[in-house]
Amino acid sequence: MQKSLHIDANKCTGCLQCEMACSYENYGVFNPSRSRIKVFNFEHEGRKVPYTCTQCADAWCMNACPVDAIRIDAATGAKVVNEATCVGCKVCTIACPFGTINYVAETGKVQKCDLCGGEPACAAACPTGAITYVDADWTGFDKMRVWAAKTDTAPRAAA
Amino acid sequence: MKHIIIGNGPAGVVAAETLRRLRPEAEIALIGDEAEPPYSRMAIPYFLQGNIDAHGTHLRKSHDHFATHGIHLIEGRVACIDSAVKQIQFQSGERLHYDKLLIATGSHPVRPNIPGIDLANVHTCWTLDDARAIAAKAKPGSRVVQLGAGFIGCIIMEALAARGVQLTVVELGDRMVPRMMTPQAGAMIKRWVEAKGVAVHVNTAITAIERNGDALRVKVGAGGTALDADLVISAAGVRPNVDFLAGSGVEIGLGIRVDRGMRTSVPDIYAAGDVTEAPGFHSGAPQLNAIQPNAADQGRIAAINMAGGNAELQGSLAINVLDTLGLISTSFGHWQGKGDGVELVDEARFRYLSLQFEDDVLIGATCIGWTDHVGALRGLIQTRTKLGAWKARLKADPTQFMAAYLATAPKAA
Amino acid sequence: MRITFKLFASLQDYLPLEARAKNALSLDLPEGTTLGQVIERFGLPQKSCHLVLIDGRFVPPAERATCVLHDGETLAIWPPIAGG
Amino acid sequence: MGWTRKILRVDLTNGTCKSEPLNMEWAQQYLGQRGLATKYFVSEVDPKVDPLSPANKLIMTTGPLTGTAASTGGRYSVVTKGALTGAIACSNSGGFFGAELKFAGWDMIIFEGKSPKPVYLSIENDKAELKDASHLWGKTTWQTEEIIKKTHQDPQIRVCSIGRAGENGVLYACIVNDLHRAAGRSGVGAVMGSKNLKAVAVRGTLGVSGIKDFKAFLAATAAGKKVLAENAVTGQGLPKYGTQVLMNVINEIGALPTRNHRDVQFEEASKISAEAMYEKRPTDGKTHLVTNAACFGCTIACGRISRIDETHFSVVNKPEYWGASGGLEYEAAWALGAANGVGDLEALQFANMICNEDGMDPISFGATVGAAMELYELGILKKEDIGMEAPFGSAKALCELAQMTAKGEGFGKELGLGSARLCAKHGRPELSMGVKQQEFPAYDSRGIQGMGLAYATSNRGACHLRGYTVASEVLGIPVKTDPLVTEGKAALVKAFQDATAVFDSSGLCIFTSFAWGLPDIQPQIAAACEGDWSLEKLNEVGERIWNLERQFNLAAGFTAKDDDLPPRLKTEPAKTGPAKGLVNGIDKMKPEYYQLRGWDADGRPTGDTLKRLGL
Repeated sequence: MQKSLHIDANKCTGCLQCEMACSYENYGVFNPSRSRIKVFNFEHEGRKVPYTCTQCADAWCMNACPVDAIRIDAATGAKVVNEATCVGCKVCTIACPFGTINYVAETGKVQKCDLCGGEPACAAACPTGAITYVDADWTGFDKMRVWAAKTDTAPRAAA
Repeated sequence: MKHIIIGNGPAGVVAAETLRRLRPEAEIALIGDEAEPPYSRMAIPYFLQGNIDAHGTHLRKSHDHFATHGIHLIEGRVACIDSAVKQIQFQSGERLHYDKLLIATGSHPVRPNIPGIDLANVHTCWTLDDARAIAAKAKPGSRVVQLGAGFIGCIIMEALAARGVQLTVVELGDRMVPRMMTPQAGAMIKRWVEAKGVAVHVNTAITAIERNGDALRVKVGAGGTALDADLVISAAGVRPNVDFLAGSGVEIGLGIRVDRGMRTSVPDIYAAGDVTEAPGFHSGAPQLNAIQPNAADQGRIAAINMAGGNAELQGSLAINVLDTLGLISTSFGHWQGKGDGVELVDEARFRYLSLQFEDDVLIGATCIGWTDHVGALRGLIQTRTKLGAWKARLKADPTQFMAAYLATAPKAA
Repeated sequence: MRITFKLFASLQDYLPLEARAKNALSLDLPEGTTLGQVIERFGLPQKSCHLVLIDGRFVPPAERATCVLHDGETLAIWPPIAGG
Repeated sequence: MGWTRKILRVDLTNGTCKSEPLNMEWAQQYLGQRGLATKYFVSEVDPKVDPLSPANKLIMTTGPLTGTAASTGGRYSVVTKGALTGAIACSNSGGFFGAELKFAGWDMIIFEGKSPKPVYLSIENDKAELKDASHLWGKTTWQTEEIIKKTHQDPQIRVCSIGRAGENGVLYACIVNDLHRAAGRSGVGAVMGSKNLKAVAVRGTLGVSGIKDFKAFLAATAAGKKVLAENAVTGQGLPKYGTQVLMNVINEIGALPTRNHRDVQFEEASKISAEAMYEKRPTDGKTHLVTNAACFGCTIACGRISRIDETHFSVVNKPEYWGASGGLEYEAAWALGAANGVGDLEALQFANMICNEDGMDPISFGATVGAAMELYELGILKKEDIGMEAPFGSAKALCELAQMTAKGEGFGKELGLGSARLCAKHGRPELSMGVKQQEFPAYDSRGIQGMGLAYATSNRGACHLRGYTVASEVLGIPVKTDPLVTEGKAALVKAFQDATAVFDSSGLCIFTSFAWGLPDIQPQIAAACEGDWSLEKLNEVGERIWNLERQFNLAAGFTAKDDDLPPRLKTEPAKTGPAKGLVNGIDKMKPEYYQLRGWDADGRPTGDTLKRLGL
């Protein structure tokens, strides 16, 4: 069974330990601005929402990539950017309707969540269980996937 | 079942792969007319800049990708289609039968009707060969005049600048990238590239190109100001490759007319990518939309339908991203708007954000200097998410678009 | 004898519903009832009985089992808490 | 490492921003943040300077653990000469601003001089510039943050700013960051306002890469987080109930200062307690509390986010106050509530929001209102003076006065000067409940004896955050001591004061000390920072900082006489509760404390002490 990141925003306190863990895991530095998971703050509702790539089935970013730089990790199902191949054209960043693949000026490449090869650092760092890595069946991302399908110009019939 | 795909750009390649996935037993042939493996024009600027070699531009990286997927690559140029007998004919005269045919022949650069456009050292920048020729001639200090500051012109600007040339850009329209950027945004991009040392003339035409010894002399504007140049690059836009369809019965406007299933007017002939005029996302009317993500989407939809499925395009949505000498800009959907929008301009810091609405739905957006989460703008437009109270919040502060997206779009499911 | 019994923070849950809003309950107890017996009667986990006060004065853990309550006293208990 | 080794020096008079290297020798002696910035401050500023003059400086400073994965590693401090007190001031704040400053590559910002016109400092990594703030002057902290983010087109910018209180010379004006976190006490916001500095807007994308040993650091911080998670206070009590859980405890032990310290117990305490925040309101069926929230990096998350009752008189037809916002914390709930005899939770939240929105320390504001209400009840202040009836318990007066003070209107002008100046002006200086002109926080020292000494000797004026012996005397952390006795309190106060100075200099939050001791933070500091950071050294650093602050105050003109409590606490015994009949025994504790500190009878560090600490 492939696992997915499960996000329960109700448990999020907005501490950003996930963002630090993500940036450290990927770049060896505590730097939320380079985190691939972002916590959004809905100040007037008192709500914090961690948000990252859903690893959607028919990945927009992957389909749009002109140079085959985004591939599926067979073990985790993650859509992974191969930095060596990415030319930095940013087409994926406007193709992904979730806004979860982003250009990094420092590297001239794009970045997105790659599930850390199956041990997501954000989930390990979350002190409240707002981010967990669980069997894909149960994830609250189901709702987003439904929505993803709706966004998809490709129809359900194709799936 | 024989599937033939004419054109090995992104639309053709994605279609071929999709067909293979859905129809493991089918014969699939993918025809290209350049002596290269399928490659991406989006990668040409990076090739020109020397960041990648030719292999880096290839759409698929492993040398046997197409062979292992049973996709038969054919190099050749199709001369015509005989739909009555379901055959295509190559220029060589050779004929091939198809059961289902996909036309994904893309587009070609317009050659403007200017005296001297055919002189040596006047190039388009469209193919890998073009790029190789330009790379050989664009030396540090070379004087380069670029005709056109549209999308293609802009994406090669950085590569030329990186090669150390003296660059002058001449654009007929009133601003840079007039077909994907608002006047404010186009002006901001112009100011940016000028500050980086590129000379930009807008509202001006090149009237003639003349030989001047080893160099060229470019006449600009009605007054006939002359610019000396070692190299002229013509980037005056592109047109669909449809000439070979004369007599095929396939209905053509500016491009091939297709329905939402990417079907042409002729049974068993489909079209996808730059060559098509597909129903627009907002208007529903046929529109050209020569952009990479669109091509990939259309290729997939066409293939699904060729395989007997039933896929439909939601409508062709213009989305664009540009990097002009480090200034990143994007535009989405009906960025021109319908009179109900909000615009934030920070001239000093080169940041710009425009959101356009119809009722409480986002229909278009333009950004400069924004790179984080911009895809969500597409998400909001494409899902036609009702923003409710968030519309007023966005009009007060459009920088909150990601929050608006998170608050409204997932709930729309 | 009657004492006032107060439970705070997470220990509120051990009070009957109607007493929770005020955090307090009036208890009728036989003479000689010890503090420890009250804790036991309400099923309060020992480790949650961190601050145990009789009329605002702290009763150390060692004395709780034998500490006899008197008429009119207020017994108030908190789990480990802090603020600032 | 741990430090970015870069200081930003901003000359407001001339409008220049310059980078300079951090003095690493000092960093080894003072660690960072409170200690290190104080070292810079006392080295550069004449102790006799008028706090509101251009010659005063204002330092915003991070610690070596700010912006790291250490739990609570998001703090910054503001060091200056306090506008309210004239003493050294160091106000510490959480939120996200401090970490962002670190991510932009700065250990501290030193502001000098005075700008000829309102400005704000904009920092994008190593790019720093002063920008015109005339359009922001007169705006609240909430508006300022919103306008800056919008004009810079960057929702991720972090902002600290002053509100109208800081502009209007409210002497206890604070600096607010991230809408409802504040460098709260001693009037650091008034100093900022006096310099025509409206805000600091920071965007940092460089991150923190200078950790001495990342592997050891991650292990040490993970161990620390485990301790916090498993501790009943930091793992359960604080996130669930927040600091306000103290309301009932402190009331029960008879140390809840009520009605300007006339009483030590408040009959309506339970109505303004943490438990009450969970009660469903009859009007809308909602609880006051919406959720808890964390500051940067904090795995405790004690912060309260609440929503006011839309039908409450204070916010009727004011939808701008209907959204969720920060509060109430214990100190604010006490100062705005019990100190004035007000038991209306919604009114407290409204006044608290005004304090956040316009940048006022709710402790000093609330306590000053308490003093004014006592003057009113005594007939010294009349209805005409105040502009309304203002007896103890008037929620309406509280809400009205909060707005008037923030805006500098009417009687609010007088309230904005603090209780000491107010009471002195009306001939009753003894009714100001504070030390060194700064108002007491929420513990009555007749019921918690050690706090009397902690208040009297606090270098920034009356304060609970310089030596929180409540932890031991009431809460049993780390060990329970008897709050009603003076014995042993001098040593307790000194130990808390020195350890607190270390926490405040590290970038961590003092609330970790409910679960952590110095042995828990020592490995985190040692893994992050080069140099020797043994426990012994940390203890010495804490003591050195305390004495450095003391030296500044002595040079500023403070004497042993200023280490004292108002007469009420020394002569009027507590009327009820366990402390009934008791006054504070400051005079018994103080000589012992001086001796333990190595100070002479006049409270001056002896030559030996200074030498031992390298001062």
